[in-house]
Amino acid sequence: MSRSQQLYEAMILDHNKKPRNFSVMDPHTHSSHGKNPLCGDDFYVYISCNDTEIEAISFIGQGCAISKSSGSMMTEMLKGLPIQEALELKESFLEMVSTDISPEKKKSLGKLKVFEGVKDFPARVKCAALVWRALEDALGAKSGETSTE
Amino acid sequence: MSRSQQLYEAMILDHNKKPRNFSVMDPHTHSSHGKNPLCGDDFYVYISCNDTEIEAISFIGQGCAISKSSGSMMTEMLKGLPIQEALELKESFLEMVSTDISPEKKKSLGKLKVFEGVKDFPARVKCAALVWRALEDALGAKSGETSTE
Amino acid sequence: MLNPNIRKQFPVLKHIENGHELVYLDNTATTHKPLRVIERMTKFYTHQNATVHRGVYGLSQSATDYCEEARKKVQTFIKAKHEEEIIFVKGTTEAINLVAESFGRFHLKKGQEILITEMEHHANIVPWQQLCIKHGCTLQVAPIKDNGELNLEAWKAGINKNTGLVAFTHVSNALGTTNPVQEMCDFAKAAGVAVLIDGAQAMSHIEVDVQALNCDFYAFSAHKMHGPTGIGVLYGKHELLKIMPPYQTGGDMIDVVTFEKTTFAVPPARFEPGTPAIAEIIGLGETIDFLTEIGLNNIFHHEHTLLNYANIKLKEIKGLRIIGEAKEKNAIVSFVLDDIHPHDAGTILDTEGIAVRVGHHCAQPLMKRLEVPATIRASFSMYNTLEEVDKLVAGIKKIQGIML
Amino acid sequence: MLNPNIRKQFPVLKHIENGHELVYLDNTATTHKPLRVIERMTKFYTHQNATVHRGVYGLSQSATDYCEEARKKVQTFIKAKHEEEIIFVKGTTEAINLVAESFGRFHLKKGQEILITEMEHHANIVPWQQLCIKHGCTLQVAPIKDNGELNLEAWKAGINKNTGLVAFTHVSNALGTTNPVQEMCDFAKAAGVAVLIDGAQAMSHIEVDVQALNCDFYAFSAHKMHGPTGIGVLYGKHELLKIMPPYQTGGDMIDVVTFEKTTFAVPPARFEPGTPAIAEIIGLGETIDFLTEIGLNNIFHHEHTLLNYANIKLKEIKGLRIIGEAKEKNAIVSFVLDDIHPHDAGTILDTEGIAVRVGHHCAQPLMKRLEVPATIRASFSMYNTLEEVDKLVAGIKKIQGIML
Ligand SMILES: Cc1ncc(COP(=O)(O)O)c(C=O)c1O
Ligand SMILES: Cc1ncc(COP(=O)(O)O)c(C=O)c1O
Repeated sequence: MSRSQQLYEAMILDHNKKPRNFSVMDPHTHSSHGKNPLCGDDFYVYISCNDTEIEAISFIGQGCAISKSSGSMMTEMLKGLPIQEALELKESFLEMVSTDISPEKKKSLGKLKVFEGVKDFPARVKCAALVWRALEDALGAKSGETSTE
Repeated sequence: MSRSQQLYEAMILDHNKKPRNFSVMDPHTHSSHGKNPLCGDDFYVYISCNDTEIEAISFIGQGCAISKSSGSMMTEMLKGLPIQEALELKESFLEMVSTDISPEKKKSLGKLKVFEGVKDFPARVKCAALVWRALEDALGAKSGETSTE
Repeated sequence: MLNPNIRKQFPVLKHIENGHELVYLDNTATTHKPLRVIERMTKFYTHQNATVHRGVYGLSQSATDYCEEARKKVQTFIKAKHEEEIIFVKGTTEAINLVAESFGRFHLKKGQEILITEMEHHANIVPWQQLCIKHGCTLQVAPIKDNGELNLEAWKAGINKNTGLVAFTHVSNALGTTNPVQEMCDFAKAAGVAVLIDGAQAMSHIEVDVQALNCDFYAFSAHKMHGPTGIGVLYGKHELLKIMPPYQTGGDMIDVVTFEKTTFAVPPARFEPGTPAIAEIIGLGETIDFLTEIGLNNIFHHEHTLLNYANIKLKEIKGLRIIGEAKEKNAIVSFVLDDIHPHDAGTILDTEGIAVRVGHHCAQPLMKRLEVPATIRASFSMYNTLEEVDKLVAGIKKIQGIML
Repeated sequence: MLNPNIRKQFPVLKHIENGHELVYLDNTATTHKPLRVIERMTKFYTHQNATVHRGVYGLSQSATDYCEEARKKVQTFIKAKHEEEIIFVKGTTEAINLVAESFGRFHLKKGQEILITEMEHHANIVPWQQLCIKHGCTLQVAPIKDNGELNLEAWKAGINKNTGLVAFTHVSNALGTTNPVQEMCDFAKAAGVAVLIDGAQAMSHIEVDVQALNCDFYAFSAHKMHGPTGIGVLYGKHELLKIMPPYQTGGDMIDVVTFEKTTFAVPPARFEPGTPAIAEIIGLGETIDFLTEIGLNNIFHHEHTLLNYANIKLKEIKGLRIIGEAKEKNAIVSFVLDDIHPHDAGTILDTEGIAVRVGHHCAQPLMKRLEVPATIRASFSMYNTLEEVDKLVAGIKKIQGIML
């Protein structure tokens, strides 16, 4: 398997071609716009949550295979999760795509592990991180815009 | 004789210590202010001339040995000279301090030949030239300021 | 084609990227430097280092001479009339900022228009926008055609009695389009309008004759013409430079300073405050010698052979669309692949050792106009080969194999 | 004293000037570069050359990493809190211009005062004068004492409720005076006034801790600290940088560009438009490693041993007067000779292979204050020796022999 095939795992390619939860969600309780002006990645993340839990989540926009599949799998994973857990998952994900992490943490990421290869492509870390940063922003104090540049 | 002794000929040192025609001349028909901001050389040249001839000439100011002795010897040489000849002498002088010139031209410069060594000191050419540039300026269309930087 | 031995002047081409010998096709972003340029700078730093302008001592005098020789080389290279018309700056970006500030502030009046084109690099857009905000001018944008050529008629129609300055690129970095700069200059100058040309992508690829062009300003960067980083040139007509106020101020550009008032030196010193980029200026001079020895015509021919071959080969690939097919082009090919994002393409090419540029190429408005978020761009230089074009084509097929 | 083997890092010191081995005493103008700095840049150009920021390919990624590592090295070296506070510029001159324009335009109000000192370099005078002209501020100048020290009481008295900014030099290039910068910063910050320090002559000679100083801006040039030409640094407090508008505009400092509007990136990118001086930034990083390994304390001790020895030896010469005898000084000695113009002295020293600086040292107002048209200045660095001081003394005697 070549280096690029390691990055572009079958699951990533599948989510890129058929992104899940790929739509505007209106109404929503939280949202954010994440963009990466340098390469043109540009996504909106929509969340509906009650005090503790993410009830629904979707995303829409355009970008590379890494950013789009990252959005698709993020929405799949987070639906129904307690907000606290979602934020922990985000932390672990961001850690995994930029450095080596412990086997336990990796395990907690479930199928998101397919993004492990990203850490060997420093220029692409921000692609994988984009929707997660938008999530962080949406759930954080300010709901607004975010950028990974 | 060392290189620096070649530059600082006895005659130059003498004119530096006892500059001739070193005074303001008032009234005068032409004047110019020549300065070299980088090293602080700063001289005024005053000329009284009729239609064709330099009747009187003086200079005043402060500067290094090369610029001051150049002013002193210039005024000595030019007094009573037809304007045309003065300008020719100026041309020959400026040529001599920056490049090799023909023996005839050199001869025409008389005792100004002591400035020949200047051409081996490119940083000092502008010192030797300063008062001559002021002369050119004074006799030229505009009487005003000149600078060799 | 040029003798392939020329590659020996560029050891970086032997760099191994991901197990493959580097195929460097990002010459539009920056070019590689020949050994003789690197060696010239090393020699200066190692044996000749000193500051310029001020020293009475020999070392400083020589450094000054080297820099002034470099200025003369630039003058000759772009056929400027006076060496005082050559101003050393950081690069194209600074050159354009200098003109926007110094010429713009004092010679453009409120209500006047500045005409640019839809294909400009951000460096030739944003400084004018800022100027417009500060001085109440309006930015006008001439459209391009779908093939990436300037719509020349629309551009001409964009010039009117309110136009204070036109600024356009000689060669588009994103599309490769070579503009009809002579015709544009003739037209603008006939209308009495000041002209700035962004020459970042022209230098070392095509001959430039600023006197024939009759442009007022011409800007370029050394690092894009096989010269060092940190240095570039603003050419300006002497008659303008001499009435323009200084841009940055400080040492070496002054005549007399008192706390009350400062009078400024004549150009080029007026526009070169502070200690210049001495080693880089000397390196640029050496670069020009190098280019002159090879001959711009030979470079042009070599690069266009590559361009033509790439055009043929790339068009054979299904699902590939070339963006920008102007009749007159430099050796730059921008393209997109169906259903594949340029960023993914770039990453996969990198794993094959092929360096291309993907993104908006600092030309976001152009990308918007062309309705693509980004493109993949391959750009060629004197050291590229036909085999490298083949490798690019194979790389693209590999991308499609993985992604589709 | 430092191990004399250090001279091996500086082959230019073996240069033969007029039959004599070079005695380089013009370190205030520019310093020589150690081999390892030169080699680092050569290596980059020869094997690692690529542009930064934008490439998806490995070579460009590495170039970006090298530059960002250099930024971190600068941060550590001057003890800044955040790496975003380090902005790469051309040099001290550009750094001060940037602050005058970007901070000055938007944070200084009409009628406010800018306080400088009588000992400033033109680079720390003229940009403020220009700012005052443009924005209706007033330039105030704090006096110095006859011994070349700042009149600290007068300076403090010069700060009032209208003072918008104080700008002063850390070390005077013309006199060697080291200002009490900590006390000055404490006083100015207590009064709520913004502070810019011109650090051109401090770097590589004394330790700088911008957080302890609590200054808002600190400017310096690499070429004066044994680094390359064409690169320098502006340190700015993040809280200020992040609200300051851009200075120059172009590529790589933008967020989104449309023809209608541009939004700008966060610092440091906002202040670094265009392709940076990549090789020079990397060279600066290597310079800092070099300096850190030698140790600034060791350099300080070495240079001050030379200064003390020079002071003793020069004072023994009849007809020599030292200009500037502040208690706290860097290793810079300015002097004049009775009845001998500094320019003639410089020329004669040059014929002996001794490189000193003569002139006004880009400090015309200071020369006026001291009532000298120019001075002769010898400045010492880590590679100078006691024997070189002896050669200077012998050279001065030779001057007097010829001229008097
Ligand atoms: C005190 C001081 N400030 C500013 C400068 C200007 O530095 P640069 O010419 O590198 O911009 C110098 C150097 O001459 C200096 O000595
Ligand atoms: C057409 C064009 N203009 C301007 C620039 C800016 O040049 P630099 O980054 O060297 O200032 C570039 C380079 O990216 C360019 O391609």
